[in-house]
Amino acid sequence: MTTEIIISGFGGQGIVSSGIILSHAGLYESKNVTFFPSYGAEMRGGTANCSVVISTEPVASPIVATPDIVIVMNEPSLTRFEPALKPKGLLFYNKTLIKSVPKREDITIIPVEANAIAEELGRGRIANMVMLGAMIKKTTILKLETLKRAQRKRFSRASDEQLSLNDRALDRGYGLF
Amino acid sequence: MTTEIIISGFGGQGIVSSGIILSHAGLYESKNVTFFPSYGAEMRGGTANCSVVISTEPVASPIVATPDIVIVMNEPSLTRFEPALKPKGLLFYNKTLIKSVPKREDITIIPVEANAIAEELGRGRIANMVMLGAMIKKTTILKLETLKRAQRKRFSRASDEQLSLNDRALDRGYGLF
Amino acid sequence: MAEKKLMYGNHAIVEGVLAAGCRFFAGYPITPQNEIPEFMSIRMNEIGGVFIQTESEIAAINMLFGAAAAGKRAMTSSSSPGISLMQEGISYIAGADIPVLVVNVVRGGPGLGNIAPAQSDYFQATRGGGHGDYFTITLAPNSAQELYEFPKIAFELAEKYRNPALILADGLLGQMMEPVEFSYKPFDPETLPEPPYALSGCKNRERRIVRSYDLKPGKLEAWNWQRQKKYEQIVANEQRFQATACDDAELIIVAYGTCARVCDAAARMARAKGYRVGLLRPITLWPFPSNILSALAEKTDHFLVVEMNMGQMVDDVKLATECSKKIFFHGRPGGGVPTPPEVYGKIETILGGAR
Amino acid sequence: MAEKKLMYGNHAIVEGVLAAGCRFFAGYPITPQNEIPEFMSIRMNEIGGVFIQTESEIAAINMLFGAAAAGKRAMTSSSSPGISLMQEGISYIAGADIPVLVVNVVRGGPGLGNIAPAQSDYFQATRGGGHGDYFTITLAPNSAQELYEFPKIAFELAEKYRNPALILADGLLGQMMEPVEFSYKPFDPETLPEPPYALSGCKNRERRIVRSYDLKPGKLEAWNWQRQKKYEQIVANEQRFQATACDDAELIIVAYGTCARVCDAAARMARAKGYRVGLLRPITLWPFPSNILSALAEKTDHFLVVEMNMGQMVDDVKLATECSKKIFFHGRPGGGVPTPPEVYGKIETILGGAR
Amino acid sequence: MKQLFGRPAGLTDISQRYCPGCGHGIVHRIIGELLVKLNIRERTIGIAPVGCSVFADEYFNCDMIQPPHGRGPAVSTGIKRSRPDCIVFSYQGDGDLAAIGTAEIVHAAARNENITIIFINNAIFGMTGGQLAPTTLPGMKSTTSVQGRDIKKQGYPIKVCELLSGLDGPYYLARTAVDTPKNIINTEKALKTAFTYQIEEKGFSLVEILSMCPTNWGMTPVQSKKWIENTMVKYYPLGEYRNRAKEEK
Amino acid sequence: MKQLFGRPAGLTDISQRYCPGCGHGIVHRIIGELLVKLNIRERTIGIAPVGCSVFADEYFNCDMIQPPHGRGPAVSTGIKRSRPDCIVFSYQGDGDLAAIGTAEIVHAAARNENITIIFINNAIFGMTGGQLAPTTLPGMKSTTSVQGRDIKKQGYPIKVCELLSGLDGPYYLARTAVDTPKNIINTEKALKTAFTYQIEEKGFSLVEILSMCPTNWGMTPVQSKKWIENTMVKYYPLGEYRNRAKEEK
Amino acid sequence: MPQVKILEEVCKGCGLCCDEVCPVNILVLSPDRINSSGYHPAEVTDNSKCIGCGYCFKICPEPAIEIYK
Amino acid sequence: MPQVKILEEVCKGCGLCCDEVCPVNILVLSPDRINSSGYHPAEVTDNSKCIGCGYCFKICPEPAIEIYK
Ligand SMILES: Cc1ncc(C[n+]2csc(CCOP(=O)(O)OP(=O)(O)O)c2C)c(N)n1
Ligand SMILES: Cc1ncc(C[n+]2csc(CCOP(=O)(O)OP(=O)(O)O)c2C)c(N)n1
Ligand code: SF4
Ligand code: SF4
Ligand code: SF4
Ligand code: SF4
Ligand code: SF4
Ligand code: SF4
Ligand SMILES: [Mg+2]
Ligand SMILES: [Mg+2]
Repeated sequence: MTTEIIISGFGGQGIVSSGIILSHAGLYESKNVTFFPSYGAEMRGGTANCSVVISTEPVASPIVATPDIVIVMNEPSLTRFEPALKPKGLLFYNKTLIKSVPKREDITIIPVEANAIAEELGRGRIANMVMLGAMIKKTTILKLETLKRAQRKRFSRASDEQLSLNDRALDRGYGLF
Repeated sequence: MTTEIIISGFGGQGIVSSGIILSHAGLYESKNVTFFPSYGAEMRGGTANCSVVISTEPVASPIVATPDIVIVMNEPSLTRFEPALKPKGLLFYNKTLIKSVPKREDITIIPVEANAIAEELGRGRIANMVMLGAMIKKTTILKLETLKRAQRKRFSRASDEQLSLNDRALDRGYGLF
Repeated sequence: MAEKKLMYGNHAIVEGVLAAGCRFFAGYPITPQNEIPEFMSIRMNEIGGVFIQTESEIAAINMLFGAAAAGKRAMTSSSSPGISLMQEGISYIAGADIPVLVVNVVRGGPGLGNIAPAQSDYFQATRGGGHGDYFTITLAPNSAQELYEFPKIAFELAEKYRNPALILADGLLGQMMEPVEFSYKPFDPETLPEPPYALSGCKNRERRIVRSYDLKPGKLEAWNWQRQKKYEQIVANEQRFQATACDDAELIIVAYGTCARVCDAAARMARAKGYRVGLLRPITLWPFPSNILSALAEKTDHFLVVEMNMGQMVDDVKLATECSKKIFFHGRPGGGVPTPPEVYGKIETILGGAR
Repeated sequence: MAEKKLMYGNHAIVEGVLAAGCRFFAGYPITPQNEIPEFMSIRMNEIGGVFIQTESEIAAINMLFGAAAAGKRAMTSSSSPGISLMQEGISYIAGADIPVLVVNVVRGGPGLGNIAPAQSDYFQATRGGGHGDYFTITLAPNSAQELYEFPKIAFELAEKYRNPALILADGLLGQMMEPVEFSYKPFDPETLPEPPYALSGCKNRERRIVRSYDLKPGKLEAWNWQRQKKYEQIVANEQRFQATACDDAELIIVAYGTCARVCDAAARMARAKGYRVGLLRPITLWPFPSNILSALAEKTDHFLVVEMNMGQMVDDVKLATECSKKIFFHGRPGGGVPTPPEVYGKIETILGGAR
Repeated sequence: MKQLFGRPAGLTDISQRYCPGCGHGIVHRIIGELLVKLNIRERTIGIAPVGCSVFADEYFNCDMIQPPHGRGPAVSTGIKRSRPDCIVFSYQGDGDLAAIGTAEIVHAAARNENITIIFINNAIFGMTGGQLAPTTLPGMKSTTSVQGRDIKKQGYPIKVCELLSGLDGPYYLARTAVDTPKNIINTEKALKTAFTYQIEEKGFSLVEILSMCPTNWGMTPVQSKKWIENTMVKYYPLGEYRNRAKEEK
Repeated sequence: MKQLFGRPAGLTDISQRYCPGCGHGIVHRIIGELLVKLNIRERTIGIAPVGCSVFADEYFNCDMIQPPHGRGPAVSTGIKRSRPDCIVFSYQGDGDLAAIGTAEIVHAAARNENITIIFINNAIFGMTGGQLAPTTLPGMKSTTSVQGRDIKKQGYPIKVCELLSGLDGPYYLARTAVDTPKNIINTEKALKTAFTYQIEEKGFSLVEILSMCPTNWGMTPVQSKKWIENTMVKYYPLGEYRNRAKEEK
Repeated sequence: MPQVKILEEVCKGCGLCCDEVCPVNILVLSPDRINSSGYHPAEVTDNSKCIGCGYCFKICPEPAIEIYK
Repeated sequence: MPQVKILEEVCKGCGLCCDEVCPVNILVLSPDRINSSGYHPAEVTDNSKCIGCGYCFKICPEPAIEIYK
């Protein structure tokens, strides 16, 4: 079983962190994982994206052309990655910031009020955690507990408060469905 | 018919000029010619040599490994080029400056008091002309008149006086045998 | 088995280099390998090694020349344009028979090109982009794990043969994260013996000269012949490769680095459809694994070379198989990365329609 | 027929370049090509062209990039180490599709090597010493006369295909004197039309950009494919060679430049002894004259490659002949120049004893 | 209604890829204005460097070329010598000009080459992600000097105007900044002077401009501008370092 | 009988390939003496440049390396950082140091790298046959400026000590000459100072030495020495350009 | 009276024009508006105070400001 | 009295030591002697005047001079 994921949004929306957390979690669950970020000049101008592959076999190509799952955090990302999604794929989109509506009919579209919920929790920047929680609930590719462990690995220098806030955001996302 | 010549001596003894004069002369007599000087770092430390090929056919290699004729103007050149000469080849050496005596027995050895004669003419630096005169007389590969024309080409900016002195040096060499 | 750590490919190189006992890095930033100098600057500081961000790639390769001539394991890393600038220096180092490690995280070219992954420096790496007759031992890893392991192999080969070694990666290998196992015990550089050419002050010994020139007639030629002997030994002894399902294959893909991973996926797709498809992955690009290819050519009819360039390795495959088989090619230049379905499509076409 | 003039090879290049309408030279001294900049400085001063002695070879190639992008015929010359330093620049120029002329008067390598004649930059010249997928049109003259004539051909090819062109000479060709005939009417550079890419100020037209990068996904790849088309055309249309007595040959020598002259003498020696020996002289090294070789391989059994290097052209001969014949090699690296008797000896050995 | 201020015709319409608050954009605007004001747009050839402003070849509304990293002065020389009637400017960052391109800038200056160099000193390698530049201040952090620049190991910053002042060649050398309107106006003046000298065939001019890189300084744009005012300017004093026209008077 | 003066043990017995009257030999002798006097021969690594003194790797009686043209300072840096206990000197000509090697010397100086540079300024490319050097005087003839250096086209000479004085990095910079016994003695002093500062780990030192190239100047050795005295020294004033030790006092 | 026009879609919300630059202090980053690139653009609080000095324009990197009269 | 020794085979006859260098002016290029490299070596005309200052040695590029006491 191989799951290919693309996550995309503005710089500052924690895109890279989301990818790395998923990868750590995959590793903790003894899966093969690769993570591949956009890099360099692509980063200028404020958008970022990354590819994550989680698989029970050794991962061949870490670049994802036709993802099984797409998570988009802002408008331009929707435009860019909706078309790439595999037929029957899952599109998670940040309904708070994205005003357009996804158009494809051969995919499953999952709106998440990620920023709204994050703001509710007191910190807009953890919208990515809400998204991750929602995503693993819907897909069951990883366990909530592993994700919590993985975010603690990623933010090893963060305050306890921050870390539990992240947990709560994951929970909120997880609890959406 | 192809004649391969090496001329060697100190820097300042007109080695390169000798080679170029021979080449011009060859060209004037409608022969194919190539001239190849030693160059670069080899020149430091005061020795210079060049290869001249004069031929009725197109010249293949302009580098001369086993010359038909060797002209040596100083001691180190004798040491270096005597062994390279073809069996039955001609070795012209500047007896005024070279105290050793050539050793090979399968070649023709022609001592020329080049510097002594040049000094007699009032200018040690034209020893090379004496040598050239002697060489073409012995070998008949080029005509005296062509050589005179060629030296005027080479030293086109020299004084008339200088040019006729060169002619006289050629004559003296030519008249030696 | 040691614990696995999720790491960037570029960070894996750093750990591999340090574990190999190298304590000298000089380099100049360039995408997509900036994480190498960045992480190296931190790690060298921690363990007391030398990290120099140089004024240019030219300065970097020449600092390497100095450090390696002084007997130390020394490395630099860069990406395509920077590696081009190092060609004179690499030629000097090869001409002076000094071992160094150069990492090229290749990007799309020519010129400024782009920063996407590429393999278009294959020619440069395998037949001396610099002047003169020389070769550089060239390794092509295809995972973060190998990025960790190959520096040690590279240094050992470089020192064994007194020759520069190259690791040819690409932007994808450098930028991605993968689990890495620290699979061997790090060297203590103090335990490495002083090499016989090392400049270290002539106390209690004859003075030494490191140089690449000899103006005395014939000497440089003789030196080149001597080096040629060494190259013949390397070609005889050091061909490395990974062969997967090649034995009864009707088609063998030849691909290295990132492309080998893509082709691995494509080969699996093909096998699932009943095609007997093998994968021969050159690990050393120079010496090229000709022996195995020549053996495989005896029983295999189709070869497909896949590269992220215009087909630079094709010549080597042709030469290794003595032009006895038609060599197919699928490639993408300028930073294009082939996908498994793409390669699978090619396989299907070659082997004649779906099964 | 015009009068012949006795000239240094290096001076013949200068006259050839000027006759070709080039009025821009930038270069840095290096033996054995110093006579080029020296004579060029005098001649450019006489005819009102630009001569710049640069701070380095890197500056030289980049000034060339500027001048050529401004629409002018522009050239530089150097020798092996200096050409290595230009690899990044050449890659940029190739990547920007700009025509320039680079002359390499090759010397013994690798490293500082020596200043004797050599051909060991063949790989670098024929398969892009710089990074990325590109080729440079490469001409190999073998006489002062050709040194005079090839700059014009080189500029014309470079401009026709918008690609850098190289002339590969060697210390022997540059340093020797031979009679030269000024065989064609010099161009007036004023009559050359402004090329469509030329930077000249955007008055009355769209502004122009000269560059070698494209970061937009897929664009650089497409550009490379386009360039590949051009390369295929060059390979199809521009293979040049000189074949001597090849038709009924039992052995064909393949050699270029200085080596071709040596081999010409050797072939004559061999024919005098009754051996049917031909000489195939590649004039373009890239594109390599594969068509003729492949045709000749149908009827000839023995091929002997002779080079002043370790056998860099052997691969190309093998590929051109589809590895159908055993290719013999005689070479001398590091500034060694083969002699006619040496090559003759090799012929005798191959063809089996004296006749 | 008349436009008092707005996008100059010397810039294209393409929206610039710089980060918010980046100083490059301010300098671009000034150059774009001068191309029009000095009526040279149609005979100008600009050089975009390798660096964040590599895309400048799309932004300036004149002929442009993109050379190898650091080689702008050499490419400029090639162009200017072939087309002396064209106005040639080379736009360069501190990595480009003061690291890899050191030889080329020193020699173009020594030759008093009749070109104009616009030198953006943001004390960092912007494009590649914030590594130490030759101009990074002592103690300043970068991704390759995470503890701050240690002059013992990484040496002293290079002050380009001061360095080039050691040459007889250059005609005009000045340092300005784009942190405040006042300094921006001075930058406008200095750049105008630089281009004017080229038009008058006086020779080499270089304007070093202290410029914000909020992204790699890890600051907001406003913090960045204040950091120039309070810290950077002290290390890199503003002013004219060479003005042969004034000396000649 | 005691030898007062004679070939120092810091030089090998190999006879030097320089032309008669070449200044390189004088400087070699001084270095050879210092290697012994300062008791550093056995821990010194010297760098021979590409230039007439490429053969210096055979002349100095210590470990030697021969790097690419102009890259002596980079090679020195690599050695010194790997072997801080060794004394490292880079011997360079004006083509080597001030043309192709400009970036490397500027940055080694800026880093205050703890090495010693011996810079032979003979105002010409000696090895390659007398082409224009960055230090060739205005009006001076060379094989690539047969009418004499024209500052309009070839620009102004580079005065290396003055240029490097624009950097904060270097610890010691001095210019001397080897035309007269007095100047030779000053050269001995300056070189001793330079090596001593390296031993004391003070950092970068460079001694620029005006030196005869009779061959390419087209003069006799004696004329050459007088030309330094009468002409060259005026253009390149002798003296200390930087001595941090004195400033520190 | 000079008219200040902010090109909202061009503005990157850097805030340079809003900080000690405008002599009459009439520029702020919009707390609520957000453009399609995700930036909060600058806003003019009271155009009537504008003296047309152009400082805001001069410091704007895009430039995302136009001033008319 | 210091003894000046010229190493004739090492001397390249450059003449540097012979011109305004020796305070007592006792060095000249030999007009007649010629060494095996073709140079006229320097000669001491009157060693007794030598003050052992070493100037000749210092300016000799080879060095082809030794001074003893
Ligand atoms: C030969 C080469 N080396 C390195 C690079 C990578 N590189 C791109 S931009 C850059 C430096 C950018 O810094 P700077 O010149 O200060 O410009 P900024 O981005 O700060 O404006 C570097 C090192 C390259 N493209 N080519
Ligand atoms: C990359 C490279 N470019 C050019 C050369 C040729 N070259 C050898 S020495 C030299 C310059 C010599 O001049 P200088 O450094 O002043 O030393 P000098 O001979 O005068 O002592 C040059 C250009 C080279 N060997 N390598
Ligand atoms: S990284 Fe710095 S210099 Fe580059 S665009 Fe962003 S702010 Fe500007
Ligand atoms: S050419 Fe000049 S520098 Fe070189 S050895 Fe001769 S005199 Fe000395
Ligand atoms: S023009 Fe001047 S006064 Fe008006 S808004 Fe801008 S800065 Fe303020
Ligand atoms: S300076 Fe420009 S980009 Fe920045 S906030 Fe003001 S209007 Fe927007
Ligand atoms: S030591 Fe002094 S006095 Fe004696 S010969 Fe030499 S220069 Fe003259
Ligand atoms: S200085 Fe030395 S080489 Fe020159 S003449 Fe005197 S002794 Fe001979
Ligand atoms: Mg910068
Ligand atoms: Mg010099």
